[in-house]
Amino acid sequence: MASETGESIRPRGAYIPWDHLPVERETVAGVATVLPVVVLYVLIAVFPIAFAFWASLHNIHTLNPEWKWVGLENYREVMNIATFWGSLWRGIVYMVGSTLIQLVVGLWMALVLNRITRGQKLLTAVVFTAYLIPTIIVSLVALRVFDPPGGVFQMMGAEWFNLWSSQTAPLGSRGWAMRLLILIGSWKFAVFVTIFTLAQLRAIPDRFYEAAKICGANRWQMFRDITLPRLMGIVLVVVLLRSIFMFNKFDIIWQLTQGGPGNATTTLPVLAYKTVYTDQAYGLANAIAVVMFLFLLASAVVYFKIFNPSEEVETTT
Amino acid sequence: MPDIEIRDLTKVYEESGNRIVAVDDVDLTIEDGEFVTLVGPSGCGKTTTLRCVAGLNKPTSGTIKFGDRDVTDKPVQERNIALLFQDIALYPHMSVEENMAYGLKIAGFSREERMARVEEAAELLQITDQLKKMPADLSGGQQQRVALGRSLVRDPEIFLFDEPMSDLDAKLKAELRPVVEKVTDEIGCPTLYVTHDQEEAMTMSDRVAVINDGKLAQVAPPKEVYDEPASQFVSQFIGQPSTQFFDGNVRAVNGTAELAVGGYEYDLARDGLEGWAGESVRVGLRPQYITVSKDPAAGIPATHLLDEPLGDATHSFFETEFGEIVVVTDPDFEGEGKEYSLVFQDEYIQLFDTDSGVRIA
Amino acid sequence: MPDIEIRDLTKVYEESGNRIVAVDDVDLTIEDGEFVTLVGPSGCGKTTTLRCVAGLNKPTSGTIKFGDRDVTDKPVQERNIALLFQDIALYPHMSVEENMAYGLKIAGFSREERMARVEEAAELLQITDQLKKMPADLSGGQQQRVALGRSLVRDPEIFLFDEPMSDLDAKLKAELRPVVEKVTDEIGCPTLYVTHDQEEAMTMSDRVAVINDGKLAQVAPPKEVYDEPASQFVSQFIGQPSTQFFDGNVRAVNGTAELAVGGYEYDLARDGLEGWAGESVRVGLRPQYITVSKDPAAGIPATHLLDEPLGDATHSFFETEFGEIVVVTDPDFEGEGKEYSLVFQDEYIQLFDTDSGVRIA
Amino acid sequence: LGGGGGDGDVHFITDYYNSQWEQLWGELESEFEDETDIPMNIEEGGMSGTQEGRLAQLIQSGNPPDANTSTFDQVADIWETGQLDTVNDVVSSIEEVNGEINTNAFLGEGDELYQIPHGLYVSNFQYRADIYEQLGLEEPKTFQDVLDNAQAIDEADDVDARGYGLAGMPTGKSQDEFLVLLASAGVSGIGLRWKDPDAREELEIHFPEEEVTTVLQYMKELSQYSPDPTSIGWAESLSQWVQGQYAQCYHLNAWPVGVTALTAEAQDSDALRGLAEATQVRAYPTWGEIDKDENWLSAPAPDGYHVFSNGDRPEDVKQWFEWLYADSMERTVRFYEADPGRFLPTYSDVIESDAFQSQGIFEAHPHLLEKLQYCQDEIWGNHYGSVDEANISSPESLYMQRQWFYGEMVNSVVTDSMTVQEAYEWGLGQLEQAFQEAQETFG
Amino acid sequence: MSQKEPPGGIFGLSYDRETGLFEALKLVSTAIIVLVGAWPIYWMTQLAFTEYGTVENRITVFPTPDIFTLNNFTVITEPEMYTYMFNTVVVAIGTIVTVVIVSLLAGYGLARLQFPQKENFARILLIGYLFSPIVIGIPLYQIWRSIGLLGTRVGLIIALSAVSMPFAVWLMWKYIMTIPEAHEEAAWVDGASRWRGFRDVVVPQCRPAIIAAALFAFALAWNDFTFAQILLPQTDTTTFAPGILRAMGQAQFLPDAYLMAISLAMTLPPLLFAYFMQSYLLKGFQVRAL
Ligand SMILES: Nc1ncnc2c1ncn2[C@@H]1O[C@H](COP(=O)(O)OP(=O)(O)OP(=O)(O)O)[C@@H](O)[C@H]1O
Ligand SMILES: Nc1ncnc2c1ncn2[C@@H]1O[C@H](COP(=O)(O)OP(=O)(O)OP(=O)(O)O)[C@@H](O)[C@H]1O
Ligand SMILES: [Mg+2]
Ligand SMILES: [Mg+2]
Repeated sequence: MASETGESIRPRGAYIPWDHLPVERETVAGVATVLPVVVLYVLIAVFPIAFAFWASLHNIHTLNPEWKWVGLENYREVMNIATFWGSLWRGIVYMVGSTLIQLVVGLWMALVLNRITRGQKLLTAVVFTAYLIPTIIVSLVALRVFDPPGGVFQMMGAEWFNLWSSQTAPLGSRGWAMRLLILIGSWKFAVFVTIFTLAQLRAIPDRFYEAAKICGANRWQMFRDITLPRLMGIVLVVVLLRSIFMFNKFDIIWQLTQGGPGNATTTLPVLAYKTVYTDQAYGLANAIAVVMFLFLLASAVVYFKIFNPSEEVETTT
Repeated sequence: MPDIEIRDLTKVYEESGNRIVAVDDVDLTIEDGEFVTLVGPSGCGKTTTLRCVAGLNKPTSGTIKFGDRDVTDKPVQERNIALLFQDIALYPHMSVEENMAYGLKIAGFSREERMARVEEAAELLQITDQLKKMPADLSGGQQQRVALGRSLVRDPEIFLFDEPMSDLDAKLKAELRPVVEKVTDEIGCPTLYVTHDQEEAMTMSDRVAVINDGKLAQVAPPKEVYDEPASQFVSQFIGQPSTQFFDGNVRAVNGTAELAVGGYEYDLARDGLEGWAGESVRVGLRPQYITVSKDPAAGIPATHLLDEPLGDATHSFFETEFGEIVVVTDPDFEGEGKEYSLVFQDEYIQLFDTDSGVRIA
Repeated sequence: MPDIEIRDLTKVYEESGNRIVAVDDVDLTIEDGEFVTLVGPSGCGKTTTLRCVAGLNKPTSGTIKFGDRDVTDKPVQERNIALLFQDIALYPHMSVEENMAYGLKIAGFSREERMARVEEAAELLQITDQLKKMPADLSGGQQQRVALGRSLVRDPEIFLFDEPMSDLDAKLKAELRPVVEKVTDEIGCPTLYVTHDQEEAMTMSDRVAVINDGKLAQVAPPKEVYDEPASQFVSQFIGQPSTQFFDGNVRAVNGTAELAVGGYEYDLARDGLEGWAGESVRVGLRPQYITVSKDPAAGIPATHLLDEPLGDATHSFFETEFGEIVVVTDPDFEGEGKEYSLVFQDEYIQLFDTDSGVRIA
Repeated sequence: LGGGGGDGDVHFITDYYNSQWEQLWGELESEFEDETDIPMNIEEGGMSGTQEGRLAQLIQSGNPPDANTSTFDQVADIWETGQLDTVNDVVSSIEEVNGEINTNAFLGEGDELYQIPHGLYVSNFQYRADIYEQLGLEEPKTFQDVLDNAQAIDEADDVDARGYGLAGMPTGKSQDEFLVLLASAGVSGIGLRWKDPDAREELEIHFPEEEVTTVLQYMKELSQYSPDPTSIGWAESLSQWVQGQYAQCYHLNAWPVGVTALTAEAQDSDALRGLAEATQVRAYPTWGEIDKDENWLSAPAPDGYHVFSNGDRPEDVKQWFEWLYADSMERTVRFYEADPGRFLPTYSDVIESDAFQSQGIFEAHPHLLEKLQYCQDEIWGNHYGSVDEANISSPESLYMQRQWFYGEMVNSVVTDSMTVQEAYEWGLGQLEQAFQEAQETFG
Repeated sequence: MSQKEPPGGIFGLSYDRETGLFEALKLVSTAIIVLVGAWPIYWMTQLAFTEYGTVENRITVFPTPDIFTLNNFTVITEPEMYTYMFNTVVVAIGTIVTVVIVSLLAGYGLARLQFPQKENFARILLIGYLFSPIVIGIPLYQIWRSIGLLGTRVGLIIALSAVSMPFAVWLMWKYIMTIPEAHEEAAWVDGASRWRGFRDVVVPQCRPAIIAAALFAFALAWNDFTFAQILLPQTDTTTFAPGILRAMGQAQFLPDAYLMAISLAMTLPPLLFAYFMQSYLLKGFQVRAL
């Protein structure tokens, strides 16, 4: 167990050549504490990423173990796949759309949950549950309620709001699939925003609001001048995380629409998956994955440059 | 500017079935320009009173008027007050300047006017070179100056303070006290200053309101509170080291009242002692007015325990039949654990009812 | 039990390229059973010194011995010390009892013995009925008592305190001081007590070590530090209100030295002034030894600014050619903004070198 | 715990998996292990679409399974890259017990067999006789009849079921349905034909615009009367049939009947028994003017086991299959009992055997046996192989069948992602590209 | 200085009216949250208690006695379903424990010990999130196979732990920084070793952060589909999400009502978790991590 090395005192009598090591004892202990993390990280991130990059330089038929070196050929092909740019665009639509909704709804829920007095605990629990239940359950329920026979939302959309005909399956319709995916994803993941912002809201002392009230501030002004700035740091972080997660989201899309109808909900992860298993092009799929990664990396760097969430976080602590 | 009139103010907290009477029928008027300090031990209801005046709490009963205006039910935003908190509520995400200008911004002042007023206040408080900093970069004392400035610029009708200095150390407190006085003078509005530090109360106020357990015990100028406390509680609370207490008996001797404490008798020429002959009373005396005699028979026998030399005086602790007694002795005194006796300077003796603690004479 | 010997202790922090000399060549011996207070302004290196003694920091150079044992490189666990922190470091997740017993548990004492010792300490500290509570339910003063108790039960060889009372208010401090003294007496080991509050230093210590900017300025018993400060810094730091300073000149008149301050001359029969004829000196005088005269010509002219009545005395502020001067006046004094003059009681005058601040006479 | 590609044991992935299969496999596995000491590791691969993923994972990690089940076209490229082993010996011993293989579909080149066949899939049309009767509908003879019936059912107020269950998931059933409809319309489903029908040496693309667009258009119209086609694949179509969600569909053998019958017994539900009885099986109607002799269906798709030559224990797995099928007719029959109605046995003696015909499920549902026999005799017998040159079995054609763009075309059309014309052009492009690849690989 | 009239509340309302409006908004908002937030859970619950045939064909809002049934829940007793759920629980608990232990250690190291590059180390951790989980399937499969973790619950636990790790480590790091070092030093003074001090003093105080990290790990493990799908190919070790999907794929008959019933069973643990742990959880997340 690594923690044993975290001990700083020497057992009396026993000789441990701590003081003769070329590095400080504390350094050794410090490195030891993060060693398990490093090992896990190498296993789960470094190695697979390196593998994916290596694979992306080959032409690989999925059902053939032989790899044919093609260099950057796959990357050129990625740029030329008809569906790549469309998928990138849909991925961005999905990411931006659902992140925005999650942000607004999540923030709003946090504000409400923070203020209600009765039933707060129960309602908070129910809201949090949305984030905790397996995605597959969300998909199952969504499939049920949007299914034409017996689907309550399908019925409401058709009969109450005239959004679609009573026979249409909204999740199978070009016009609605993406919108509904965004909404369903937001239902589940807005809570992520709520959890973080609610925690921050709870940490804002009343005295700030009292001081503002004394200055004559109304509720909007208090929200704008106290609540929002206090939340800014965490909101920036949450937006970043959510954007990344949503951009990479695969399971819920696959479960609900498999990227369809047509390509209407094919985002890059879905495209990569289809490229592997439907087009049998494993090398190409890895090239798509690497491109996705680079895209996210570049976006994250830009994001940090513009907003610098870490600094924001520090100054408002 | 108006005065503050607090009438029959009562505030009861209901908490999980418990009724806590935090403020009990308090009556207090603060004249325009007057500086009144509300002082009392922790939990006695000071903050609650102040928050009712500010409008942050709703009184259970009673009224609060600013001049002619009954504000009892007005929201805090409409009261035009300034309030300084114990935990300095500067907005951590705004610079000092923005903090100070915030109230003006809400009130809709133009940028220039805001800057001008902030500049002016900053000068008064000597924080001009701190204006661009963030609150986190300031020391506690500087932060309270900024908070003061924030109140100052808004030119409030009423100034309220809730232990603004309790987190500062003695040196900073001493430094900041004159600043607070200067600022409140400048604005010239009625000021209610809450503290549990009797030194602050004594040094800054026009009048001191001593509150205990939700009830006002005495409202009077500082010297009067010190010299003529209305009750045992006030006597003990005001003054450092605090008044020492003994048990005594009043006897009628030759038509005048005489006080017997531990075998010694003091001839007190006071009014109001007539009815008390034969009764037990609580005897209070400030440690400055107790003399230590080397002659163990000269007064109440006392065993020396401990000296706390302060340089210009020493606090000496003695064990007596009345418990541990502190006496202020001269700087060179060293008791060395010997036997002494304590002699009272009888003109300073205060007498209190044993049960109610009310001052008798 | 051993004494503590600190020899040539130096501690340098390297921080992003900066070298901060926090402790500079400090030499200090604390005898067995002695109570030494390390006092100085914020950031002067008190905590650093103490942490080196405790073993929580590693000295850059110098040695620390407990009796004959050189502990300089020993980890804190092997030093058998007790340490009280400023931010009362009670374990928030353990009850008072568990907190106090924790050290014993580590040391492997049986449950019964732990309980017995804790019981005993709790009695001494009068916290027997708090034993089952959690620290969060206690007041600051009670928490420090528990912390004291935690140290007490372990019967340490060395007792260290780092501003244990700085978060408490004046009343609680006064209450706790005798308790601390009782406990350290009880254990009877050498004690190093760090504070920036000169009152604590004065009242509790056998000797006071005044430290400034990492260097020891004076180590002496409290009275000596108060009456015979070794430097301007010590004079100013010790005593409240602090020593007032003026600019003066030494003149040789008739073979004896004479001091001129603002047009007034004082005849000082002091040794050591011989060489200073014609030089400027800094003149220090405690506010108790300055008399206010209604005659504006009797001394240094002074305009009254403000009174802070304390009951048994008043602190009066005056504007003079030497800046703002505080004088301790009698309780009834009311300056009312008039003109006065300040008269020095010349036997108490202290003289310092203008540049180095070293005491001359 | 057994690792997925567990080293040491015989790793066998199969989509013959439901609760009956699971139990059966369990029993057989322990019996076999007791007898031979060969440890078995039977993994459920999931239906087409999922199983490929699993296979890819295993192959890419250099650890292929020892055997799997699928139709031959699904392993065409595995076979082409030399990863499959011949199974002639196993098949001949099985034939001794169960009779000759009764298909001439592509199972390997020349005399080499690369599949141990288990059963055949015959494609057909299924409908609910009870609803037909209720609405007075006639059994359809042409595509147009199917469409008219679908409309009538869909519009009938007192019928809950939708008119047709059209598969529109991009992979899986939609592909099969499209290919069969094309064949019924008189063209080779996969869009290839012999350059010279007599020489049968070289294939060429034949994807006639008119026929293909007409079939696509037909499917698009059918989709109007179907529950969300994008959510219908093999599994969904069965489950939804049992739940009575549609009245007509394309399917294989008497699979819907079998599943309904099984569920009816499991739940002891008379309603479901009724539904099973009411499920009728007919050859898929043709394109009106074309008679059944012009149907381009050439042979039912054989499904069975493939042995990987680079697996850990190819010989042991062959022993396993021999043990399974060549032991006795009784044991063989158990496989068909596990999933009744899904397969037509490939071995000629099985279906007529007593063991087969006396299965419990057939006693309860004679209708089911009848339908199976009907599939074999009537549909296979009369509707397959009528056009000689439709038989284009070859590596290339197999390779083309495992492309998913056909299904994707259907999907695009039913979801309005493309017009029929666009879908055709897109599909043709895909076809040309894939065919070129096929020629490069197999040519 | 001129005295201005006190400005009004939002939309020029008086402050009292503003408060009234605000209360009304709060009420409406609460209603909406209840509707939108709780609704799907309610719907799932009521469908789980309704006869499956009815569910497929009609919209019912409440399982009235004529359509009420408990039969749907028999699906839970089916051996494989039961196995899936059991495995999910095992994996969730295992992941939570691993994540908590490892992140506590690393968080402590980052917060209290000096070693080179530690801040950069923490930053690099987060880059791992930029890679889409579906891509690491095959490499992960190979790594796990070569170290013998394939198809074991332990293997999935490790993978999921690794994925939750960056976040948990950050959280723990920042949280431990808020615990005064003096607490630990007091323990050392009492004679406790660093390890003992960590165990007795730091760990108990990290409870909110532990719960927050645990929740994060739980959400991940309970949710996970991709990794379980890849790393647990065997029915007897697989977890709920891939298991149920597999069941749907293979099942020739699996009505939605059954799915709702089993979903309901899987929803209860998180609901309880959220109800009883929320205050700790929010406290843990108060640290402005990242
Ligand atoms: N929100 C509240 N709910 C219930 N009881 C309260 C509340 N606020 C204060 N109290 C109780 O009312 C009494 C008076 O409290 P208050 O804060 O006014 O005292 P205080 O004099 O300001 O004390 P301190 O010097 O500690 O600030 C106390 O007993 C306190 O416990
Ligand atoms: N860990 C550290 N790294 C760098 N500099 C430090 C560190 N600790 C203290 N210092 C610096 O060393 C000097 C002495 O600090 P120290 O804490 O000993 O002062 P102190 O006398 O205890 O002050 P206070 O009264 O504020 O507690 C200060 O300038 C401080 O900024
Ligand atoms: Mg208060
Ligand atoms: Mg310090």
